[in-house]
Amino acid sequence: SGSPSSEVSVEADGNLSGKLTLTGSSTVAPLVTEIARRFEERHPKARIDVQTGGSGKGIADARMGVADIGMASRALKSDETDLTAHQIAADGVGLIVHSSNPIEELTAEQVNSIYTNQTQNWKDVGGDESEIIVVHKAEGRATLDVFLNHFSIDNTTVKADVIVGENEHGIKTVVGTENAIGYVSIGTAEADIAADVPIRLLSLGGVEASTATVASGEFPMSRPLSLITTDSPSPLAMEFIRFCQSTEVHDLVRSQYFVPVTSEPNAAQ
Amino acid sequence: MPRSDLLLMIISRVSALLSAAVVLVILGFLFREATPALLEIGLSRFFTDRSWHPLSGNFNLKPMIVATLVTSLGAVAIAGPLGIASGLFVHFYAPPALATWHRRIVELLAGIPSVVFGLWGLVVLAPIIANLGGSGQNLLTATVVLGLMVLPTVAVLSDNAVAAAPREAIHGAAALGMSRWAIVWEIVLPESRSGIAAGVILALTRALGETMAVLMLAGNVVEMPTSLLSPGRTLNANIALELGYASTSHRSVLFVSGLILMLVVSVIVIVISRRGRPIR
Amino acid sequence: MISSENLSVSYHGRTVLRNASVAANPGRVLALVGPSGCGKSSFLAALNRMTDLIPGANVTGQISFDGRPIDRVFSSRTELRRQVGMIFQKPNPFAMSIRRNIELALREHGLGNRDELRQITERALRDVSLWDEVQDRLDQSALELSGGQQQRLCIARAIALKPQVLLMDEPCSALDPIAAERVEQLIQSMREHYTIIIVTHNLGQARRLADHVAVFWTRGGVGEIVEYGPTEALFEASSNEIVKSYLSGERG
Amino acid sequence: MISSENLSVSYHGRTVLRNASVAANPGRVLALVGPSGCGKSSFLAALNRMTDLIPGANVTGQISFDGRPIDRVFSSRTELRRQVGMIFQKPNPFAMSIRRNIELALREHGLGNRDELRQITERALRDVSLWDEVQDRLDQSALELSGGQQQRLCIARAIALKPQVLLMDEPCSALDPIAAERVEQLIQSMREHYTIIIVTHNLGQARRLADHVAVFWTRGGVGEIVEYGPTEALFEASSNEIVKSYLSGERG
Amino acid sequence: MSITRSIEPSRPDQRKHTIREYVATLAIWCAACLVMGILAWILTDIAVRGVSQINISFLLDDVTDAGRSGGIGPVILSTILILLVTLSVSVPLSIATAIALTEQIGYDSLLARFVRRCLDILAGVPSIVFGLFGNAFFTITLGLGYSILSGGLTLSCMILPILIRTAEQAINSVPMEHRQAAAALGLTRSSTLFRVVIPAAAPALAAGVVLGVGRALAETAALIFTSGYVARSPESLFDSGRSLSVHIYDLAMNVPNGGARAYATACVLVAILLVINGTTALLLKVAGLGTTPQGRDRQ
Ligand SMILES: Nc1ncnc2c1ncn2[C@@H]1O[C@H](COP(=O)(O)OP(=O)(O)OP(=O)(O)O)[C@@H](O)[C@H]1O
Ligand SMILES: Nc1ncnc2c1ncn2[C@@H]1O[C@H](COP(=O)(O)OP(=O)(O)OP(=O)(O)O)[C@@H](O)[C@H]1O
Ligand SMILES: [Mg+2]
Ligand SMILES: [Mg+2]
Ligand SMILES: O=P([O-])([O-])[O-]
Repeated sequence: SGSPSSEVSVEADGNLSGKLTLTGSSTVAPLVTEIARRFEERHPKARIDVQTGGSGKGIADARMGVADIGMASRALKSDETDLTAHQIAADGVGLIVHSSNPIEELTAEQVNSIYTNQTQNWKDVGGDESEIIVVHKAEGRATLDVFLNHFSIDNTTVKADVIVGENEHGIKTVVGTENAIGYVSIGTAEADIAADVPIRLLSLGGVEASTATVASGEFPMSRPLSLITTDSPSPLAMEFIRFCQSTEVHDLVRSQYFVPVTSEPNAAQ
Repeated sequence: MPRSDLLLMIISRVSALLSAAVVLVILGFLFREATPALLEIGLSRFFTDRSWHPLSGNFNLKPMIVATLVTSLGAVAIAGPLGIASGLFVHFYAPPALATWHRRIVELLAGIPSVVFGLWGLVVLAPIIANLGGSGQNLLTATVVLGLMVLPTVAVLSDNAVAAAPREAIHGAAALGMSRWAIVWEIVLPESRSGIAAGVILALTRALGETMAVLMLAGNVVEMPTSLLSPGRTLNANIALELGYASTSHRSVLFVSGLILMLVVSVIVIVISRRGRPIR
Repeated sequence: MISSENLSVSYHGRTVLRNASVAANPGRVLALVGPSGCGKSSFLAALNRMTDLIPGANVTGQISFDGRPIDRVFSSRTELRRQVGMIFQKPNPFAMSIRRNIELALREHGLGNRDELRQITERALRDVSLWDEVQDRLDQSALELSGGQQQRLCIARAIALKPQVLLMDEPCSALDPIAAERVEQLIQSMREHYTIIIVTHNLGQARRLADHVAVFWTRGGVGEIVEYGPTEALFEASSNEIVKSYLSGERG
Repeated sequence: MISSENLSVSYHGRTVLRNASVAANPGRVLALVGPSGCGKSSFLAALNRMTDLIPGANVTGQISFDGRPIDRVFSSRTELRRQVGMIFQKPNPFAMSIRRNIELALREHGLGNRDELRQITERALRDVSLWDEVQDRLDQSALELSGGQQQRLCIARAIALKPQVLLMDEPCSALDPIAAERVEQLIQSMREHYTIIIVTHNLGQARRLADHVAVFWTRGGVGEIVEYGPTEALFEASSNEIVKSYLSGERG
Repeated sequence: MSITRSIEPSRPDQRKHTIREYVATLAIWCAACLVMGILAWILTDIAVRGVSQINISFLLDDVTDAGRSGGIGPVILSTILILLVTLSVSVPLSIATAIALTEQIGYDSLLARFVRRCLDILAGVPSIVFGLFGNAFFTITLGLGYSILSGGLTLSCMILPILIRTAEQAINSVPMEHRQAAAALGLTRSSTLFRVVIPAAAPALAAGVVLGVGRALAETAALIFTSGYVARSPESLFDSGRSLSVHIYDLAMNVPNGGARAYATACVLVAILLVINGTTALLLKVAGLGTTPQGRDRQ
């Protein structure tokens, strides 16, 4: 995803004007909103409107030209090659349980059998005697895709007790139900754990689930957070994407509990 | 006809048609979006498929239709009696000061966003109902909260309807030594029947149309519910959950569920308003 | 005997009737006369506590029944109103069938089985000379009757309960002369068994019907009873100038 | 002159008045009398097309004004009703201030500036002897007036418009004798300038006021005019048995 | 004509009626207390969790850190603008439609029945479908984009059935005598309506509008797709603006640790509602209208 034109920023810092509309992933939107604020401070005449709606909507809107840039919390699929993804951060998907649950770690087989209803009680996987409440994501969610892919589960075989939409919905459900298990964005979970919300992230394949392990690339269930454009974005869009990928916004990425990506060529400028 | 009357007639009729047109435009829009799925999949498969897994080509909407009906009718079963009682309370039972307060409170209830109801249900009510088993996110929780949400609709319209009952008749009944409840039951309720019925229908349709709170509370599992404690997904919740992410064909299927919802609403509205047509 | 002592009525703090004291006896008819707005209807409404239903209305003073405070005699408002019936100025039939208009209160007070109800209904309708006009449409809505018919129905409805006291607020003002005369006759025939208080603007009627008359008048914006006494004494030889001039005008 | 020829009124297909033909002349008062329910109010309502507002009402026959069909004389229903004023049996003031009750229609018909409106209002209220009672509460709600006061307000409201014809449906039945007499006097004083048709149950009033009388009667459930003629001729020497017996009963 | 007096001293039915009276009274009081109790519960819940966050700068400041810090100034402004657009379109339209349904077309005419049916169905359109429709129609087809105008117009469609229903009822409850009196004075239909009927119906009309405002303020799903998500102060009606309820939803469901701010925003929303309801009540009182209770028999 090379985007060579750096003229805009060199010659016109402060003179950049126009309006950009971004739509898409609810995971990415809060981060991009913050970046957009900073961008607008630098370029007072530029307006960046960030809407939400979900990754699928972001991709569709970008393709149809309804939005200048889409946002997605997953990699592009094979039938989406007409678009270009510009990764701006990374995130992981982690399993969570209530903090009163003694379980520390589950194997891939255990997760598989819990979600396909073969295991129905915590004591069968080494926990207390209580029924397992399975919290699952709605079909079509980026998070769900990542989860199903990682554990090679066929969604039609999953037997869930609660199906949630947003990450916080999943977390609030686990908080309210001591014997529940769910999976959410690690960024979201860490932010909540930092605020003393009674949940715990489970390790996966021996690797602790945290932004640190996602950053180091150790954590197996991770995903890119990207901005999506068609092949010919406007100069303003290009400049904004460049800004999102630059080190200038790493503090913002971290403050939203995501992992900055530093390897992008543009970031070096 | 004087010019002002003519103008009034034209403006009001055009407005009426405009108001009616809104629903037609919405229906047309839904049809347009749903057509690809209807042509490709056909209507019957929405009822005969094994399950709801749109990405795997299974499109059974039946459990969602049932969940939608159960939560909405349940909500009206809760809100109806409470709302009518609240209208009667204001006019016939409450001391004047309390009546004013009660009214204010009910009006306030009308404006609390469904997300706040959902949040309250999720954080406060669901853990309580979880004591009955499961996660507490089930049809019962959704029904109760939905009932509270549509309660003001019934209450406010009942209040208005009761207020419109002719005072002479009420005084006449009182003068015959009829007790308070007898006056309410024999005179006031029959007189205000059409207004109350309107409130209940409005509440039912509102319950059918509510999305956010149900999404947050019903558990959203697409399975034929076996009891009120089963989780369930309503048609709206389904759209809200999946639409943001749905690709073209999946998206079209979601519009089918929107369309089905509207058909359900239309049938209910037409059946009920046939039966409960006010006599004038 | 029903009597009031120093009865005052106010609406939202504005006094419209002050210190009204009268008594009405069984077998006797008391007529309340006086110009419009002097508080006759308000007085009547206070007697069977209909004022409780009017927002802002406040009643002070004493009402007695057979010498005992009315609240002690009757266990409840409903019992009071059953025993002290009322007929209003504007006809107010219920929006239901003619038959149910009459049966409703009867059932409510647990009077009679099906057959008895029929009989009582017919009796009451005959008493107000309405039977012939409505007997073949008893199940039609009472609202379709003409004003006069409606009022007679309301009277029938009240007397079907056989109250002890009957309060009538211009019961004939909506009736044609023939029907009005029938009601007058009815009142005459009922007087033995009831205590009747009637508000009327028809002084002739007051004179024909009443044993006692109370004349209301407005002074300084507040209504009061300026004279109260036996009918003939008042009509023939009132010492009060106002009363004299009012009653002498045998007009209307 | 306003006249009807073969006027019939039915409600939901049930005829309640058949073939009524009468005429009323300027400077003259026509009284309509007859027992309750015989279609007097319906007849009156047909004259200024108020029947248009009653669901299910249907009117056939001809109404003429000065010999021409009424629809041709008046450009519109509103003009017709402005010129043919009406007062109802039940007082029906609007739920607004006393002043606005009167000014509303005046403004509507573009009569008068602010000062003139005040004068017309005062004049009208004085004409119905209401001025003294309400002059210091003109801005209070008309609904707080007593029944009689309300009715007088309604009359004031109608005459403030100075119509050509005045239809009155028992205008005095809710008034006390003094007010009723004032209104009678008012009608007397207005008769020179207006055509007045009055429904009344008070035969004395009919005799005192009216130049002509039309007697309504119900036959076979349908109302009709059984006799119509000069007042004295009818009262003194009617050839019709029904009319004779009805008018002779100078009761009520 | 003979009248036989019969006062049975104590009838069994009478006792049955007394019991029925107690039961009915008890039931009504219980229901009313339940309604008030639950609302008090919800309100205290919101207040306890949110009120401590509220101060002047919270009300005025810009949104920062996805809502976790800063204030909700722009959100309040957007909400008010959306509401203004909504009401200025829907109130006239609904009153005109209600007039057509009650006074113009005739209650049972084909057209009236058709319009009424359409509105009943409209009342049942899920808010999410309104969102989709508003997005497709106002935002894209009419080219209004994500804007306050799109959101306001979408909400107008949504609250139309409530407004029309209540307006219809309000107009119908004005006694026939008023219309007759006005007609007999030669008032045209339009002045009868605007000078007599509508003023008399004003309290009930206002109650309907309050109900509609409540519904509009509470709406989330329809606004996400139309007026959008942007938390910057709008500069015109064509700018996108985030409403209070969308802000609450976002904080509660999307922003980790946004709960307290969500509750604080909910407090503000409830307070705004209180102000609107209070102002309406006050206005009606000043206008000398306002519905008084029907007549409670003091026992
Ligand atoms: N509900 C009410 N609220 C306020 N004032 C009232 C109310 N009812 C009556 N009044 C006032 O009380 C006074 C007495 O009214 P009331 O109806 O008792 O008179 P009345 O003697 O019956 O008159 P009428 O002969 O016209 O029926 C009047 O001035 C009237 O305006
Ligand atoms: N709106 C209506 N719908 C149906 N029937 C009606 C309606 N109004 C009146 N009637 C019937 O028409 C007949 C005539 O009524 P109308 O009111 O004209 O009589 P009236 O002579 O004025 O009686 P009153 O002296 O009692 O006022 C009555 O039998 C009445 O029941
Ligand atoms: Mg009176
Ligand atoms: Mg009549
Ligand atoms: O909203 P998502 O980031 O889960 O696609």
